[in-house]
Amino acid sequence: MADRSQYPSPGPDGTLDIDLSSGKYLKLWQGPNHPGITGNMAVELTVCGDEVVEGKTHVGYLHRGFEKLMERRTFIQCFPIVCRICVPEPDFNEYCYAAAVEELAGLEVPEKAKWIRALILEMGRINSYLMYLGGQAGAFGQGVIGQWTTYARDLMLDRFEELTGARIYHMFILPGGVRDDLPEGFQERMEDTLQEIESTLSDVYDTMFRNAVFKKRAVGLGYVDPAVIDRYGVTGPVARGAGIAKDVRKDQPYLVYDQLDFEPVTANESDVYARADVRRRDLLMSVDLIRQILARMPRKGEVMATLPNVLHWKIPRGETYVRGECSRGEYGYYLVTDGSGYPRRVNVRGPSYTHAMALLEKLIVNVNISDVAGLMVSLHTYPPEIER
Amino acid sequence: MQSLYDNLKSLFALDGFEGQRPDLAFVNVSREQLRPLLLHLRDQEGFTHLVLLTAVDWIEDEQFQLTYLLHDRVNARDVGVRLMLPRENASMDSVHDLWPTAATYQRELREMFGIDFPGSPRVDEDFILEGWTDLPPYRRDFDTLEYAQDTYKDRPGRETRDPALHMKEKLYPDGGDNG
Amino acid sequence: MAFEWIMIPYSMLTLFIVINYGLLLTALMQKIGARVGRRHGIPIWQNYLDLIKNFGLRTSITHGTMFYLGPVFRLTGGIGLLLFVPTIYGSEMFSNLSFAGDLILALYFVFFGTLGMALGAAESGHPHSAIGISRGLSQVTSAELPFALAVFAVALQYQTLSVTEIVAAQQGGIENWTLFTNPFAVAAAMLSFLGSMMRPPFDVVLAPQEIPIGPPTEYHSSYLALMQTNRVIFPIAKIVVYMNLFFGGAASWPVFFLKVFLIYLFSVFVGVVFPRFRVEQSVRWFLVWAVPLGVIAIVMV
Amino acid sequence: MKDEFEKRLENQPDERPKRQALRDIPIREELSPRTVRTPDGQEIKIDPLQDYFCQAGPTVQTPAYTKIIEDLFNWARAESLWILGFGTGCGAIEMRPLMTPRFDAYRYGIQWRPTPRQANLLVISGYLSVKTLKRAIRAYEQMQNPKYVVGLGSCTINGGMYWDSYNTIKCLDEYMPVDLYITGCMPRPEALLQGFDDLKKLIRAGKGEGANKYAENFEWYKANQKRVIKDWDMPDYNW
Repeated sequence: MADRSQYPSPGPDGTLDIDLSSGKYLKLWQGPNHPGITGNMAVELTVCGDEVVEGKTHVGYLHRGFEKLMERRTFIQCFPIVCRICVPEPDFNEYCYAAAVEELAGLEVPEKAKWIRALILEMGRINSYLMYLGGQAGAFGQGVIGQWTTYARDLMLDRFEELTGARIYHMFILPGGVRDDLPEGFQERMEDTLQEIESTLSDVYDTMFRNAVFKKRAVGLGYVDPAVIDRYGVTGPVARGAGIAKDVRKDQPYLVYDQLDFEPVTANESDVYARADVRRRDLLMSVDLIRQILARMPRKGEVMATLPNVLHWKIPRGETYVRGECSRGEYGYYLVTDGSGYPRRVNVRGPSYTHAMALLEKLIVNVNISDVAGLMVSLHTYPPEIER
Repeated sequence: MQSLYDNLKSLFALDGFEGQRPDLAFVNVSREQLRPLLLHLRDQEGFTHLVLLTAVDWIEDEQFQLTYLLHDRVNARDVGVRLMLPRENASMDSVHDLWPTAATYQRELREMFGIDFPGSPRVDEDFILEGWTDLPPYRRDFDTLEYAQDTYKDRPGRETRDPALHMKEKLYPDGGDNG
Repeated sequence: MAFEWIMIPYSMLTLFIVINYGLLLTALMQKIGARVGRRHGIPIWQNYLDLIKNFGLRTSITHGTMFYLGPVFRLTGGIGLLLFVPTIYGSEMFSNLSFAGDLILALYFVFFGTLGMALGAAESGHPHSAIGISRGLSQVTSAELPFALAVFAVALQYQTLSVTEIVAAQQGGIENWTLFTNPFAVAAAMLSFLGSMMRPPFDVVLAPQEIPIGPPTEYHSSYLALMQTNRVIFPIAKIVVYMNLFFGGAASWPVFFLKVFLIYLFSVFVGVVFPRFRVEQSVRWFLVWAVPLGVIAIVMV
Repeated sequence: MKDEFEKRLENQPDERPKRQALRDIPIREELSPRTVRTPDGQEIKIDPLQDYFCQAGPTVQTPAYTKIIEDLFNWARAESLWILGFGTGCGAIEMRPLMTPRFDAYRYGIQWRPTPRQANLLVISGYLSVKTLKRAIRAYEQMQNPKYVVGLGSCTINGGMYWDSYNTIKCLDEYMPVDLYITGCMPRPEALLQGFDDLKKLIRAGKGEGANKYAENFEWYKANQKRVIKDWDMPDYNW
């Protein structure tokens, strides 16, 4: 441990007085053009020796002003752009937006559409977790894991393509239901993909989670105190890694999650390793959930409710908040309508919003420079949902 | 939820209570009442998790609506605390000491709506935009299309149509009513 | 042995062979690493293309004299190391400029390139370079320690400081190799070999996710081409030393190619599935595991 | 593409009135001119933007003098494309599959370099917000001649979905010389591979002279960039 006496002393208002001209400190920008950054954001590090004294997150490199754009698009025109908000897991935007609109417009979604929606969401969760595992290992220099998981992700993307016709932006869940029914023989092909993913995961478990060097790096890094979970608005695997069984799918079951049997995955160590392990087990749980969904889903039935003329679709004044448990935590849409044909205000609440800003800036202090990337990845932040 | 409302009603002067869902309700509160109400909800009622803090621009009646959405993890219910704010040089007292993460939301509101939160850390720094010289973009009176057109150059040959009019003249050339 | 002018073209020939072999071998190793990731990897001739491309870039930016000299020093380290130890044992053509005390010189050259690189990269003024240098020097130093111990053990064992004589002492059958006559020295040396090959778990110097990409961050076009050339010479030169000291040298080119490939493969094999240590972790690892082995080796001689 | 570029060179970029700024941006204090005390005690004035950066602009680099050498170089450049690992937009998500078993771009000599000094291909992966445009320009100017730019996705061509967004630029080639566009939202990896293949053809034919184009029309590009980037707090050409 470095000598704490050389560190800056926090002032009365808690801010550090850092005299850059003293030559003891160095400003180091991690990102936006940096392989060790998640997506296109930047962390402004002030390092003292090899340890970070202060870190500031800078976002906004991906800002497109969705919440403004949606105010000048009709409800059905909003549907194709919402998925662009979060690239690696776009389906939650579609679901949350659709659910909010349905709630305010009083639409009833057909039963089968709910099952298909749940299926899509779980598939997206698997993709996101696979990407995370590769990133987490890569942040510690274990590139080969990323190769394996991205290959498995490609297999899952094939299923997406078969179902929705697109690899990344599916635009499949729209207000009133889903676009289409499952194709012929989808269940069997999905089963093959799931088995492939499971075998990949067992390899990953052997090479990554049981690797001595990986443990040396990950165990004990980035401890999140369970007491501050709520103060910092922490949700999802980061909270579950701290031993708090907080899972929207269980607490406020949406879609068909009340008819599926599963238990939220938790761990107690609350460090990078625990979070990675929570995500791995959560991924296996998603695989199991997909099997359940495909088994219990009603064979026939409508997948789309009849919408009013979408060109003149007006929704009475109201406001609501709809949330879902995405792979990073609680994903929510706050929708306000004023009786016109356009949303009055849409606010997207992405989990990274709190993880990458307040929480990261708190955790990053006194962390070795080498561990910054690993720590950031373990919070699983996606910049697009911070700045929209 | 109703029990919660009666409980609150006895303590604070609330006007209006809308139960949107069995597990989601909205209350309106005055500016003075806001902080004690939030404290009460956080410490007594178990609404420990600030889900989001955002604003809605009701430009017709010259007001901003601030929404503090709180979540009760144990009973899995949410309550949204609504607060009306006069629109010109709007300013609100900060709650970053109750929830550290509120500072981020307040930075965004400061930048996107121009609502000031005196005392909130780093509230005046650029958050998302950089070198923004125009109106705060999320205000209703800021026209993003107009701004984009006279700031950025369009590539010639792109045409956009209002879908309603376009379909009307395609499907009903005789101008029949399709409402 | 006495110096003759004919040695110079001979050693140039050695250099030429080694450079080409190194270019191909490095690409081959990358392909092997890619196979682990279920990929095909780069074409075998990719390194030549990259070299030509970097030489063919039209502009280049300097940060001062040392910035020029950095790659030069590094290349000197590689070539010098190669030229002062016999590549092929017993062959008049390819035993290069080796002389009685060349073992000491080899030890020096192993370190020389890193120092030169440090000077050059430091002048580029990029913080990532500075961090990479501090990491690199500390790690290389700690990795050199067991190697030096092992070398002394070998020198004591054979009572000579001439690589040629050490190789000579190991001829006549595999059981004469240092690998079997003094296994602890070989073990210590191979551990330090891992540390000096810049592959996981000891590649924290380059560490693309942390300080992209360490010392060479600011190097481009022809500087980078020089460093690439060194990057293919230096490992092989080092492996030649190891081969001569511990694995009975090579009496002909095919044997040379085979042994170099196997020793190189050792580091790739270890590195391909490991994350990387933090620098203080790797230093501790060397001091805890490798150095005692070296001490034991010396004691046992 | 070429003639259209010529056409747009005719009309100067500032034919439209600028929006008047409602507030002015103060220059960051570490960039403002000031006097500092040197270690040996004397006071000196520094103007960081003038003193800390090289002020020389880009220069047009002539090809090698003999055609055969230039062809060899072009062939090598085409066969070893080093992409700057800078994910500027959502297109970056399809870069990962490109480097992994399904579509293994390394087979075609395409590699990713983390530092702009060593990269010679800048892939603008999707929409560019103004904030990122600033960084992209810096990264582009730090790359070495010859260098190439590939615009990826519809939003780099004409704004795509974000045609009315207040924060994303439309038609990228106003701000840096684009050699190739790959359409789609988002383009599939197969499309990317095809695009890189076409780029190789361009380079082998000696058409990949974007850096010289940038040097020739430097003022035009700078005017366009400064029109969009309101707080220009960096030297005009930063390498």
